[in-house]
Amino acid sequence: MQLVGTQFTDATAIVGNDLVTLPDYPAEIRAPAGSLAGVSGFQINFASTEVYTPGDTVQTLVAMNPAALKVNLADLDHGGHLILNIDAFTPTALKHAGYEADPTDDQELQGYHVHKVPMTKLTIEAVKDAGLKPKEAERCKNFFALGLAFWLYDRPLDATLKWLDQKFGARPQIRQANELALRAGFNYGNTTEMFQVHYRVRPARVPPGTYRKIRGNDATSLGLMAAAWQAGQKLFYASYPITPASDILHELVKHKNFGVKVFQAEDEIAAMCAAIGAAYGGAFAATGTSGPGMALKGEAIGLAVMLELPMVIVNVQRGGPSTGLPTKTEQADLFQAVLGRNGECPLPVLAASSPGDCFATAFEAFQIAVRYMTPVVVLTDGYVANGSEPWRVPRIEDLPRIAVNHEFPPETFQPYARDENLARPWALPGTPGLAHRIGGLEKEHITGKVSYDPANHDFMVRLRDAKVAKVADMIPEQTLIGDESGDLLVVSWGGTYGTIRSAVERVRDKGGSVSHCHLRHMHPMPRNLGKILKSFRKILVPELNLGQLCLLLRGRYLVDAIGFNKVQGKPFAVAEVAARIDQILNGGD
Amino acid sequence: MQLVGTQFTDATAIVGNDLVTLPDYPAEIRAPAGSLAGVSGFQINFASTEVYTPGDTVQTLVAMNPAALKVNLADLDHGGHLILNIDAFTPTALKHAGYEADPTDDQELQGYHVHKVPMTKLTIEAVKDAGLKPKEAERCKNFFALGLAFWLYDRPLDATLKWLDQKFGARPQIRQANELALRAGFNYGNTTEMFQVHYRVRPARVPPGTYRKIRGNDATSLGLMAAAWQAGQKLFYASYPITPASDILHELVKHKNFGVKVFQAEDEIAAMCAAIGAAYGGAFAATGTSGPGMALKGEAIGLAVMLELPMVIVNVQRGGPSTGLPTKTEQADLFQAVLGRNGECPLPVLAASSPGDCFATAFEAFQIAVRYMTPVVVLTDGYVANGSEPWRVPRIEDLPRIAVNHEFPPETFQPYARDENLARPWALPGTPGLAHRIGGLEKEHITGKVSYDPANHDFMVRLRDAKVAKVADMIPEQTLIGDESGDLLVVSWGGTYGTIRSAVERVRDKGGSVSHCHLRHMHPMPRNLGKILKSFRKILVPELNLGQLCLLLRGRYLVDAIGFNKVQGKPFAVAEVAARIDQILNGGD
Amino acid sequence: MAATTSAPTVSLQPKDYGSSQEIRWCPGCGNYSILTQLKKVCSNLGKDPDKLVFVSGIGCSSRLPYYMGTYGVHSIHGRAPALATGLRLARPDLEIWVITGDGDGLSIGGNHLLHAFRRNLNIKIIMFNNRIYGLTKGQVSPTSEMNKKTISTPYGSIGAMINPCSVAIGCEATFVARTVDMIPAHLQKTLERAAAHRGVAFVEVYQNCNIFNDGAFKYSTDREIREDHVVELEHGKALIFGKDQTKGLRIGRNYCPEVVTLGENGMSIYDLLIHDERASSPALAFLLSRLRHPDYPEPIGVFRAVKSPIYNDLIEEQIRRLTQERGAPDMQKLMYGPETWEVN
Amino acid sequence: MAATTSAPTVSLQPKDYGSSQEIRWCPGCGNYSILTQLKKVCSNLGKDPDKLVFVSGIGCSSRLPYYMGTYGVHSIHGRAPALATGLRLARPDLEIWVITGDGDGLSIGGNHLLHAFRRNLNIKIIMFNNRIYGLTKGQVSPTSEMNKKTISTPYGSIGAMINPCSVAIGCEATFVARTVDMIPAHLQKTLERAAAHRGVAFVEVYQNCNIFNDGAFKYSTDREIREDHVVELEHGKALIFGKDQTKGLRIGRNYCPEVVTLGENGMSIYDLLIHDERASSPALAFLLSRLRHPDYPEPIGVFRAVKSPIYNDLIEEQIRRLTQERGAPDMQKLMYGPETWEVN
Ligand SMILES: Cc1ncc(C[n+]2csc(CCOP(=O)(O)OP(=O)(O)O)c2C)c(N)n1
Ligand SMILES: Cc1ncc(C[n+]2csc(CCOP(=O)(O)OP(=O)(O)O)c2C)c(N)n1
Ligand code: SF4
Ligand code: SF4
Ligand SMILES: [Mg+2]
Ligand SMILES: [Mg+2]
Repeated sequence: MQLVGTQFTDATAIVGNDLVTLPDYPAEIRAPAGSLAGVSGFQINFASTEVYTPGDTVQTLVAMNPAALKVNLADLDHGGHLILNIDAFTPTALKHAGYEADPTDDQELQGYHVHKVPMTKLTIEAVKDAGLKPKEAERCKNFFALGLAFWLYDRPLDATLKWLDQKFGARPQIRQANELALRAGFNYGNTTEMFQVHYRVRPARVPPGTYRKIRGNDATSLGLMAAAWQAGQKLFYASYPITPASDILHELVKHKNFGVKVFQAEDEIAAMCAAIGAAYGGAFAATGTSGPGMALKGEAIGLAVMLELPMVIVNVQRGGPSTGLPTKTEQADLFQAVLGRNGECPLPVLAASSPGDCFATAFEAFQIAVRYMTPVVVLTDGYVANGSEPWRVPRIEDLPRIAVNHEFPPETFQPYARDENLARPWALPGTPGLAHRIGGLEKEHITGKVSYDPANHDFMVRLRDAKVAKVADMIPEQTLIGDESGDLLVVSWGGTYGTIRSAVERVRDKGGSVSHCHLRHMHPMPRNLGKILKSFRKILVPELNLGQLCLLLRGRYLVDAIGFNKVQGKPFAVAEVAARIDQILNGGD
Repeated sequence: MQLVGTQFTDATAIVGNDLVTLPDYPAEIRAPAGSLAGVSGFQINFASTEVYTPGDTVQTLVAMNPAALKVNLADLDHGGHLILNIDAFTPTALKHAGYEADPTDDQELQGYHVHKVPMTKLTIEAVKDAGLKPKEAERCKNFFALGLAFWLYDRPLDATLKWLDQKFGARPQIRQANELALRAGFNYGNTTEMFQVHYRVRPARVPPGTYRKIRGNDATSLGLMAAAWQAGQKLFYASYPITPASDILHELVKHKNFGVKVFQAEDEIAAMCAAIGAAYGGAFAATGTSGPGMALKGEAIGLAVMLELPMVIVNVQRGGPSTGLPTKTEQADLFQAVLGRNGECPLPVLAASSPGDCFATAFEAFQIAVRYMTPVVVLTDGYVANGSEPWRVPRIEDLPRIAVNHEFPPETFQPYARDENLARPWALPGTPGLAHRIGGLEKEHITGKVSYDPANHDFMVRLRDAKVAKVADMIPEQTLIGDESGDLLVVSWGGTYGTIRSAVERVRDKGGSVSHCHLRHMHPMPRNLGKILKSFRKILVPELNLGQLCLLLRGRYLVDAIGFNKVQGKPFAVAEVAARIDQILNGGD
Repeated sequence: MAATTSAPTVSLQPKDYGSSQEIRWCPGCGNYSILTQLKKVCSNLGKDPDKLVFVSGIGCSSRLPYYMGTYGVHSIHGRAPALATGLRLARPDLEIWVITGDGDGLSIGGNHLLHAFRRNLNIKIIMFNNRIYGLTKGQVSPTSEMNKKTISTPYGSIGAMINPCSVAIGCEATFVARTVDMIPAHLQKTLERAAAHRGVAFVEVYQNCNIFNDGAFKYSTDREIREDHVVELEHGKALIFGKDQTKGLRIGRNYCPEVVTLGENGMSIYDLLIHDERASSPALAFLLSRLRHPDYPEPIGVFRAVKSPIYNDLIEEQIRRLTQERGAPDMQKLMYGPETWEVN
Repeated sequence: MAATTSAPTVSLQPKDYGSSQEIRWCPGCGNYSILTQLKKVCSNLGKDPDKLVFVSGIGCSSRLPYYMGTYGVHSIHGRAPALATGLRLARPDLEIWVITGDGDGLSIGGNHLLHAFRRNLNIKIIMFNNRIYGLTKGQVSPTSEMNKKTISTPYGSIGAMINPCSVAIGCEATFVARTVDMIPAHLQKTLERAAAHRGVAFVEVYQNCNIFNDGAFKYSTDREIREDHVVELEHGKALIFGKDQTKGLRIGRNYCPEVVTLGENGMSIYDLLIHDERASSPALAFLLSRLRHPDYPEPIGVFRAVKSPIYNDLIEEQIRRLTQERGAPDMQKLMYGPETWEVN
């Protein structure tokens, strides 16, 4: 299902619609087909206006078996289209999915446009010339469904056909059969008179430029690479596989011809330490993981803070605590990123707001890291990382260059001297005359020697804090969507951007006095944020956690922000956020 | 030096003075004698009134060599007594300590009562009958110094003589020599006319009872043991050595006859996991460490939260970040304890306020852990852990019993069912009929089965949060020292108790409108705390960090608390806190 | 501990050791066979399910505890041996099995295994070695062959493979064995031997991941060829293998193992290596663990099985001794410490 | 990398490799001797101090980098090999030495060592084995003898001791050696061998902690007796030892090593084991690593030194190959990805 979902997304991007996707797959590798736990879903929202979310509900649901129907029916709009592979609704399958009676004959489906399609039979029939074994032939039914969807939404087949060429070039039978099934599905839609409507979605109005479809984890990978490229340096990426961050590893390892060095470490601690070693050696070093791995890295991140070396640490957040819900999304690692280490251990934290935004966020993280000589944490989440959207590809010449300096006159060199950004020199081993020793014990200001001096420790703790606070000099002022003051400000961060923005716009369109402030810079926060917060009567902070940003805003700015919290392993729905906004504007609490 | 400091402390406790000590030793095992880095100090404050701190400055300083003089002179009160082992002020030693000229002949010492005592020579002379080798004989000079101090402050020699018997019973020559040196020092004070004053400090007025002197880490050990004892259960303690927590391990391992099982693990992660395994098996399980080790335990603490098993995690805080200042004190791991894990991962956090209070805190931690089926973090710090004070020993029959239930009817047993405290059943492996599986994936309410259901996840996240919040039902209401409202409330936590209390009392004695609120319960906080905070015009939060409690109070209660922060690896001085209080009361900020 | 038990009154069938949880491994996965044999072993040995605890880390393999109707903990990645250690020390009465994978046990968790081995804790450790990360979708593992193409090594892996049995032997393990998912009788026998060992028992199971590393152990499972590629270790027996049992292993020059053909060059069974699983030095076991396909037949069976002091026994022993020496514990006295004084 | 270097013009003396930092080890500590020899080796081999990096964990031993006038990182407990791995991969031009202790390397850090070994990274790893935790004041270590009384095991330790060389050999290390702090010539020679090895080089140094474990290796350092308790390994030479060189080692029955006296029972040098550090199987090296005082003389010298593909070479090789195949990298093209469309 993930595969055909991706194909549909590609085709949709190419016709120029704006789109957002929400893949949803089980934690098991091959969960038993037909069981509720084994249902693999793929939701896509596309429109000719800008879209920010995968849609709260769906207008068309394709259910390949009873289990899929059971799991997803609740999301289908009343009056929506329900396309069923009726061949799969056998008594056994129905029982397996927990249906007492056949729902296709039932009340339950009243109010939907139900289309019963014998997809298996039609597919087998369609592909019979390809000469596959029956099992293989049957497997082509997903492409039949895809063809049907393409017809329904008027998508071109070309990209998928091209993809089939690439994918199954070596197995022409399978390639051919999938094409046959795809066309059969498309044609089925075309020729049967089953469908009352045939949608046509026009290209979205978006800024001009060259667009591509991009997944969040791929954008993160490109952002890291582009930063190294813009500095004329090499990227080093150390990681231990973990859902949903592994795809960054899988992507970066492909690009050895860019000089990218990828190291699959024995665990997350080793990955973090290897990144430190590489950064010490002068590489653009990064590491990526998810919450549990982030927990393991904590001690070594402390070392990176003490050594004051630049590197980027990506946390693709997932459902927690502990192993939690590994394949689901959540925003509950903010505290961990900002406050979760021993001692006073400050570092900058950024959060990406959408798949495409992962690029800019990763890029900016390196800009900060190198300028301030500090590790930087980038928070994305499962939703942003696995989801995809059209992305206007920046022109490389429009990206800023990242200045790196490793040269210091040996006569005056001091490893913990400071420049105007309070950064210490990035002096590399191997450089004649600059030999020095660094480590995790407290350092003497300027000389970098081990120092147990009480006043020096106090000074250095405050210096590290001031250095990170100074990052606020570099980052842009916080912007708003909506008026600069009013009844309600909705403050969000990270992957909820699209939903919250849609919800706020929906309420604004009805005349509600509400604005939207979406944070990328979690630490330090933009200098003007306090002023913004104080310009609104009420503040609402919707988060996929129990109120982490909310507590930080309250503590820092002493504003009575209230939380709107959902911890279900899935994104907000626009409607629920809009309803909450309405409620507050109407005086509720 | 640590050894004779301890002896002096013991003798002082026995004469019934209240006392507080501050040992201060280098990070090196045997730092080169005579170097500044090698100076080992021991500060003690004792009085006939209650004392809460080791004293900001000292009245009498004994310097055994030039380096000790250099490091400690700044702490000596003007007009204080300075006792020098003049034999050690050789040209080489002076140079080694960085003195250009001999300070004993210098201006620098004007204003002090300087007593030059040829301690080495006198000691060698005194012990010559014991027949030691010259090196050994010379080593007795610390006991000469101790004898002198005993005379000066009118302490009895008996306890030290008894201790010498025990310690050197097998080596009668050394025993005898040390006694000779001790007496020689005492007699020297008695017979020479060097000293103008001879102090006599009367016993302190403290509540009646049986007292002993206790070090913080020992009190923690006893508190853990007493909790298991009061539950009729066995203590299991897993730990990996780390300064300043190792002494808990060293103490507990002695008590195998109590059935205490101590496991020195291969690292902190293993120690944490072993504690989880033991708790699962029904032991009263605990683990102890310091900041860097705490960082490593983070992931496994998340598992403990998910498994909902009772255990106690002790963090003896030290100077950070990273390796930081391993032998110095700090309070900068509060964020880490309360917020430093992936996902929404709440657990109760307590902090001990003095060496003796470590007992009650550790004990209470187990009470909470078992009643609410949750891991509990206990924060102490290097100052509290290594320091000692007189402690009124509780009578075992006055300690509460801790009820433990492992029996559940198999017919109705559900591993994630809840009792009135929202605790799940502590069902032990090996029990017939209760076999069940637990793990780090999200659990279904009641059944404990793995569940990816969105609504269940949200429910469980909130349930775990509510359970920990419910601990506030069990803990006492917050108390105050001083009036219930006024101009200024000083809020402190952990090991700064004594200093802050003294400072507040000092200002109150002068009529200042200031009260003191000292927190033990860091999470959840006492139910009445918000009300207390709102009863004062201003709130000051002195902490040995950059403002961690301060941020939490601001965020939770929306009060404009301001911080007073010192991160020097050492406690506050009463005077500096009092000065800050004065300043605020006088309208400063 | 409060737990009390009564022996099961009727003997249990393999299925009685299963749980009601739906099994979520891929169809065709080698894990099924291991699970089946494990239940059979429990039944054969008449184990009390309430006394059994399965502790695992994270990975496809580590899901096993959910499928046993015993006690179980599905812990975190790599840490099962550490958790089992605490449980073992707290509870001498239980039987504890650790289930781990090649990634779980030898990548992130290698150090805990090392220490479980050297301490000789009385626990069984079963490693499902499929030479790949299954659960996270096919990355290279420390037991993957050099040059292996995986999603994380598209141009071939570059780290040498580690040999789980060599590691165990090098880290002082007292029982080390290897078996194969698709040779059920041998698997069963080997698990039974492990169950019988007092001390730490390590079993490497070659396990086929038919999704991400299909056929990795074909040479050892394919009936056509396996007898030429596998040699079965039996204590006191010569190392003979091959379809017609004409091949043997001997120690050649420089302490190097050699494959010889019986009958050729005057080779007879008396020239062959005799297996000694009880040798006090682990050197022979180590030598055997180094035999690798395709240069040599790979040994399956028990490499090493020796008696040695057991950590958890020794701790109980110390407690007993100290309790005898010091008499009944007195908490109040301990709290008073060496010296007290009274204030009235 | 931006770093450029010029070869040192004059040859440097050992002292030129020292730093100005005051040394803070206890007087009499074995670490002094190791530091001295290390500087001598650098001088003998004409190393450029600016190309040397010493990376350590935490412990008394791990303070060493501060005392070298080279580049250095005093990292966190147990993680030096991991940090060195990243540095190694980023910087093929540097010479990297990891300094670790028995606790740092084999307690908390065992797993990183294991993986550094199996990857065969080109780094040198020197383990100062004093069989105790020095810095934290004397707790038991994984290399402490059974039954050892320490502050954390007042009634005797109960976990078996681990053998660093056995572990290294079991984990595929390509160079494994042992030497002793108080035999300076041997120490120097062994460090020079390690320096010359391309790939991972592991050296265990017996090191006396005179404060917490004084005399632990007396049998190997005491001139009176050491020749009877230590056997020096030399490639291609028979294993002979003893004050008057009359004792030898051979493989006896059941592949068990035996001590024999030359001349007795017709034993001659031709019966003895010949050391082969280059054997492709690590079995012989492993067997030798098991020889333990007092049952056997303990071998010092190089157990194993073999050539094998080097992780960091292979990664460079892959980069070279891919770059050749694909031509100059084009970042813009990569960003465009497989499919783009224009919006005007
Ligand atoms: C701390 C942490 N890091 C990474 C992961 C992701 N992860 C889960 S299982 C696994 C590897 C599984 O491989 P293996 O142990 O061989 O088990 P298999 O699935 O092959 O049976 C990884 C990397 C995790 N769950 N936790
Ligand atoms: C995470 C962490 N845990 C524990 C410690 C405390 N610690 C410092 S050194 C050390 C052991 C040192 O032993 P070893 O490696 O043998 O070095 P030695 O001092 O004997 O040379 C320990 C436990 C630490 N610094 N960090
Ligand atoms: S991914 Fe491999 S190991 Fe995991 S269940 Fe599927 S076949 Fe088995
Ligand atoms: S404690 Fe031991 S190892 Fe550490 S410096 Fe002192 S003698 Fe050396
Ligand atoms: Mg595997
Ligand atoms: Mg050591």
